[in-house]
Amino acid sequence: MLLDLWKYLILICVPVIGSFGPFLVEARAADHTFWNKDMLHLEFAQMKKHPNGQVSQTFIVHRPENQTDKISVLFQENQRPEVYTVPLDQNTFSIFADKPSSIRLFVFTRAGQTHHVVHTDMVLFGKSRSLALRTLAKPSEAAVLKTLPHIFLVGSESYYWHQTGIPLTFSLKTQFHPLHPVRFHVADNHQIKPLAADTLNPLQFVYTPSHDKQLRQAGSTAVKHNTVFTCLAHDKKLYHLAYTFQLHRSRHAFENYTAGAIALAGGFLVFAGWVIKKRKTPWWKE
Amino acid sequence: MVERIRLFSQHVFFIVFMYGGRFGIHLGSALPCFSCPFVQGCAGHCYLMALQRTHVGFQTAFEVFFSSAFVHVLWPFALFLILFLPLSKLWCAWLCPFCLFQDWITLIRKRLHIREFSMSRQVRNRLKPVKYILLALLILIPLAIANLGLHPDWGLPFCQICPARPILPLFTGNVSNFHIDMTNSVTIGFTATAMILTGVFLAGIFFKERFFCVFCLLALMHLFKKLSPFRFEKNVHACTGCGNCEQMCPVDIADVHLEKGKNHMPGAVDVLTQDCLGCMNCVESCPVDNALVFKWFDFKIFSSSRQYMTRKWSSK
Amino acid sequence: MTPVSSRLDRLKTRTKNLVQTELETQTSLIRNHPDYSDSLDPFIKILQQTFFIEQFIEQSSKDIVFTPCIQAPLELFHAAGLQPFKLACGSFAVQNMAPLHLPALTCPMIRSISGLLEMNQTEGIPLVIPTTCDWVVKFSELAGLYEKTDIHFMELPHLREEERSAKRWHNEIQLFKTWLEKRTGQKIYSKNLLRSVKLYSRAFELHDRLIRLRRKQIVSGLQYALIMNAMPYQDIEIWMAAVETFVIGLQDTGIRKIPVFLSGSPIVFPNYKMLSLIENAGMAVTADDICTMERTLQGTVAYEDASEFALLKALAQRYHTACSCPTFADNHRRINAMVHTLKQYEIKGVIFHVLKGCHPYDMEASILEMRLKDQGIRFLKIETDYVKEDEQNIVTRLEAFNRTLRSIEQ
Amino acid sequence: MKIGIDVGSTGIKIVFVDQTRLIWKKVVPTKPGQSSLVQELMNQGLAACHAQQADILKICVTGYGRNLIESSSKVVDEISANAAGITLLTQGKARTLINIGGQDVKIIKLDHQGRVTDFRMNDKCAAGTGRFFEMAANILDTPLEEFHVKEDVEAVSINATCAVFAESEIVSLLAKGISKYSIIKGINNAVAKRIASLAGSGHLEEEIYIDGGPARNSGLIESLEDALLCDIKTAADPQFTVALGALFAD
Repeated sequence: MLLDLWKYLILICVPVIGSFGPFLVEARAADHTFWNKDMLHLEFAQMKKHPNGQVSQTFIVHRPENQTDKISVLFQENQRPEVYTVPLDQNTFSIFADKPSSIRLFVFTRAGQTHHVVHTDMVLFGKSRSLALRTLAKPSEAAVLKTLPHIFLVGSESYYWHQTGIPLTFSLKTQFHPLHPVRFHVADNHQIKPLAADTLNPLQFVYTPSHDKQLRQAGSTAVKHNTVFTCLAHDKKLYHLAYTFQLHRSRHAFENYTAGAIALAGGFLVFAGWVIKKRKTPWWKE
Repeated sequence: MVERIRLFSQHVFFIVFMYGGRFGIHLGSALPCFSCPFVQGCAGHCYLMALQRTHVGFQTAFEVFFSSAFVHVLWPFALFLILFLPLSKLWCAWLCPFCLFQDWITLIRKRLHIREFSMSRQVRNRLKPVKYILLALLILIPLAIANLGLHPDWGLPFCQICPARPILPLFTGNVSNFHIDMTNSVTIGFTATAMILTGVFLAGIFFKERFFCVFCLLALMHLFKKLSPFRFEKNVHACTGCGNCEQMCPVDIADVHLEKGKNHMPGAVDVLTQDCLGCMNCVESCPVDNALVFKWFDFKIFSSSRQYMTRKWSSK
Repeated sequence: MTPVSSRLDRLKTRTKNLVQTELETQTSLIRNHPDYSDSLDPFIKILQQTFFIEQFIEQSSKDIVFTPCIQAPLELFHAAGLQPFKLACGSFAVQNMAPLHLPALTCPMIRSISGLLEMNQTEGIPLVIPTTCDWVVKFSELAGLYEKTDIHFMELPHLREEERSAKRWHNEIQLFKTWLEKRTGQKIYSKNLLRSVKLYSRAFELHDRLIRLRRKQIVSGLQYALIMNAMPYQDIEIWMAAVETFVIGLQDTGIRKIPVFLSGSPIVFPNYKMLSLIENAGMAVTADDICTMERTLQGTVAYEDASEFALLKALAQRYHTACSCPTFADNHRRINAMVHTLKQYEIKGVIFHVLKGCHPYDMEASILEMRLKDQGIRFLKIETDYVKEDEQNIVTRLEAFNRTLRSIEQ
Repeated sequence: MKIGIDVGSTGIKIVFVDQTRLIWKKVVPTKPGQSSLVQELMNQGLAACHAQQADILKICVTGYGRNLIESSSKVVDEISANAAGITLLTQGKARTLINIGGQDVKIIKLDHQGRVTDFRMNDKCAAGTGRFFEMAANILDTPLEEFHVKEDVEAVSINATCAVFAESEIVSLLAKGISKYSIIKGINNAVAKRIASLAGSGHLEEEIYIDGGPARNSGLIESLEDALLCDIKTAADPQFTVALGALFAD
C-alpha cells in the first residue's frame, strides 16, 4: 500500500515539478553553460549482437572545444584490476564482450587547463567462444585511473537496469576538495536540470529520472541515456566530470493491481458461471 | 498405492523445484515441467522461457541460425532432451509443480463432492490443435521481433499469458504478478489477457481436473517419445473395452480405450499420446491383467492387474 | 363344467408339485456330489425359495423388484433399500404354466419366467427391464404384464464405445434412480450410493478370490454356479458372509480335470444339465463369461469423485461398457477377455452353450468359432434347451471334445 | 481275440478281431433289451470263430447304448472310435470323415496321427440320417444298395429333410406318378445339401472318407461330391468302422 502511495505521489509530483522546472533551470543557467560546446561527453550508440555470439556497444564521443590532448579510453572488466584501452576511430569506439561482462569505462582528455572525465558502467551479455579483442593499457596510463576524479553511481556499479521513476544517487570521487560548493546537473534529452544534494551528505546527489513517454511506448529493452555532470575548480584547473548511464522505462510504475484483480475475478466468474449454467441444464430430464 | 507414491513424489519435487534455488540447487533453464522462472529461488525453470528467447536476453535474428552462436540456441534444447528422455511424460504427473497445484484444487473439489465439468471427446479433439498453434506462435513471435520489427513488448508471449506465472510465485509470498500493466497498449493487452486467463483457468481447474494440461505446451514433448526408453503400451488383445481408463483419466484420453491395433497384429501398441501425463490412473483402474503397461526399456514399471484394481477400489 | 379359475388352480397345483419334484431331484443330485459341503446350503435354500415368490416376499425384509438382466445396477437397488429379484429361471417343470400364446421357438428361459410369474401371485411387484435381447424386450408384453404392474424400461444403447451412447445410458441410469426414488418415496443420497458402491466393490473382491479358487479347480463349476445364481436374490452382506464361510471350509481334493471355458446362454438353477454333463465327461468348467455366473457381478466400480453425478456415471459405464452381452453391436472385443483368460489359465477349449431360440448367442457362436480356431483354441457349440432327452447326444460330443483336448495336451 | 461293439440307434454292429485281422462281423437292428442282444451276438460270434469265452481279451463298446453293456472292458465315445477306425483302415490318410449314422451325422476332422482336431454333429433330428434313408427305402420299396441311379434322370426337388415331412412329400410325389429314380436322386441331393451345410464354411481337407450304413448308397456319395465339390472315398466295411475303431481308440 505504501508503495502505491509513493507511486501516486510521483505521478502527482512529476507534472508539478515539470511545470516549475523551466524557472529553476533559468535560475541556474550560469552553472551549466559549458554543457555541449565545452564538454567531453559520451553518447550510447548501437548495441549489437554479432553472429559469433559477441556483443558490442558503440559509443560516440563528443569532443570539447580546444581539445589538445589525445582522448583516452580505458576500461575494466568484472571488477578485475586489468585495465584495457580502446583506440578511438574518429569519434567512435566500440567495446566487445565475449561473456557476460560488467564494464567500467573511463574516457578522458584535457583541453587547456580543463580536464574532462566521463565515466560509465554497463553490462554486456556476450555469449561467445571466440575471445573479444582486448588491448592492455600501458601501466603509466592505467595508473591514471587511480587518481582520476570522477562521478560515480552509488551502490549500483554493476546493476545495469536503471529505470525511470527510481531515485539514483550520484557522488564524487576526487583526490582534492573542490573550491566551490559542488553542484550536479543532469542532461536528459537536451534538458538540463540541477540535482538536489542529499541533506545528510552534501557530496551525494539524488536524481529521480522522470518517466519518458517514448520509453513507455518502446519495448522493455529500449533505452535512452542521461548524463550527470559537474564542473569543479581546483588548483587553477577546471575539471569537467560526467557520468553517462542508460535508462530503461519503469518496470513496475504502471502496474494496476485493482484492474488486475477485476480482470481475474471477471475471468473466473464468467467461466465458472458458464460451467454452472451449462451443468444446471438438466440434459437427462425427459 | 501408486497414487500415494505419485503424490509423495509430486510434493517432494514441488519443494525441490520451488525452493531448491535457496539451497543451492540449480537445474538449469530447460526443465520439461512448469517450474516457473518468476518464482524467486526456484531450482531451475521451464524450457519454454529458453524456447521463447532462444538466446538469453534477446530474440534471435535470422543470421544467428547460420552462425556459431547457434550452439547457444541448441544447448538448452539438448539439455531439455537430456532431462526429458529418461522420464518422458513422468515429468508431468510426478514432478511438475503446477500439476500438483491443480491436484490440490481438484482435491478440494472432490472433498466438497462437487462434480466435474464434462468435456466431450469432440471438444477435446477440437482443443488438440491449440497446443500446436501456441507452439508455432511461441517460435514465430520472437523471430518476428528480431527480424520483422514486431514490437519488443511481444517478447515472452507465452510467459506473459501463462497462468502459472501469477499463480506459482504465490507460494513464495509474491503477489506481484496480479496486475494489469498500463505502460502501453501491448502490455495492457498481454497483462489483461493474462489476468482473465488466470481467472478462467482457476475456475477451469476447479471444475475440471488438470484443466490447464489440455493447453500445456510441454505436453508436446510426446513428439520425442520415440527416443525415450519410457513406454506406455497397451496389449490390445487383452482389452475388453470397459472404458475405465478413459473414465479415470484426468484429461479424459479416449485413445487408450479405443486403440484396437492394426489388423489383428499381435502384441502391444504404444498409446502414449500428447495429452498423457503419465499419472497411471488408467493402469490403476484397468481390470485386465497386463492390458496396460508402463515400461522403462524392458522393465515393467507398473502394469495393470485385476487384483490390484479390485483391492484398491474395495478398500478406498 | 369346471370353471376356468379352478382349472387354473389345478394346473397351478400340479405345476407347483412338478417344480417341487424337479427342485428336489436337482438338489439331491447336488447334495450327493462328492465335493458337496454343507456351506452350500444357504445358496440352495435361497434358490429353492425363488420359485415360490409369495413366501419369498414374506421372508424378505425389503421390498423386491424384478429385473431380468444384469444391466440395472445392483448398487442402486441397494442404495434405495430394495431387494432385486433376478428374473431368470432354469426350471423345465414351470413351463407348464407358461402362456400358450408364446411362439413355438420361444427362448426356454423366457418361457420359464412367464410360467414362473403365472404360477405365483406377482401382481404389483415392480419390474425393471433393460432392453437387451428381443426376448427380454418383448417378454413383458407376451406375459401380459403391461396392465398388471409398474414396468420401468431402461433403453440400453447397443453401442458401447460411442460417447453418445454412454451419455444416453448415463441418462437411463439417472432416470432409473429417479424411478427407484419414486417407488420408495425416499431420496437416494450420494453418500448412500457411495456406501453401496463400496460394499459391492468388497463383494467383487471376494468374488475375485472365489474365481481364482475356481481357476485352480478348488471350487467346481457347479458350486460356483450355485453361489453366483443365488447372489441377486439376497442381501449382499448376507451373501458375502455365506461365501466367506464357504471359502473357509474349502478343501482341495487335488483332482485336476481338463479345464474348459464355458460361454453362451445363461445357466440358471436348476438347469445344471450342461455343467454336470461337462463334469461327467471329465472336464472342469474353470472359467466362463455367462451372465448368470461370472458376469453377475460386473466388477469394481472406479469413480472419479463421490458426487452423485460421478458415481452414477461410473456405475453406468460399469454396467454398459464392461458388459459383453451379445446384444451389443460393437461387441468384437468380447473375444479379448475370453482369449486373455484362456491364455492366462492355459485353457484349451471353449464350450459354447446355446439355448434353442436364444438368437444373439447363436449368431455370435459362428463368429467366435472362427476367431478362436484361428488362435488354436478348440471350440464346441452345443445347442440345447431345458429338456433332458438330448443328454446322450451331448455326452458323446463332450467326451469326444475331452479327447481332442487331451490329445493336444499330450 | 478282441471284440468291438457299436451299439447304435438303428443297428448293433459287432466285430471279432484277432490282432488286427477282422475275423467275424455282424449287424443286427437295435431292439429293446440291447444287453441280452449283445450277449447273444457274442455267443454267435464265438461259435462262428470256434472260440471260448476265455479267448476274449477285451470287449470295447461304443455307440449310444455303450453304457448299457455290463460286460464291456472299455467304453469309447463313437466320435473317437470312428476316427480311430478310419485311421486304421486308411493307414492314416484320412483327413476328413463323414459318418452317417442311424440318427446323426458327424463330420470329423483328423490330423496326421488320427487325432480328432474338430468335429461337428447334428442335433437331435433325423434329417439326412440313416433313419431317413430307412424310411425312404421302405416307401420306395428299394434296398439302400440300389439307391444308385445309373440312368440319366432329372432329379426331383425335395424340400423337406425332416424324416416325417419328407415321407409325406415322397408319397405325394409317387402319387403324381414321378419316377422312383427321380425321387431317389432328389433324396440323395437333399441329404447331400443338408450334410454340406453341417460341414459349414470350414473347408474340408482331403482325403475325405465316408462311412456308416448309408455309405453303401453310392448315389448319395455322388451327390455329396457334387455338393462339397471334392472327391469322397468310401471306407471298406463302412458299417463296421466304428465298432472296429472302438478297439483301437486310445
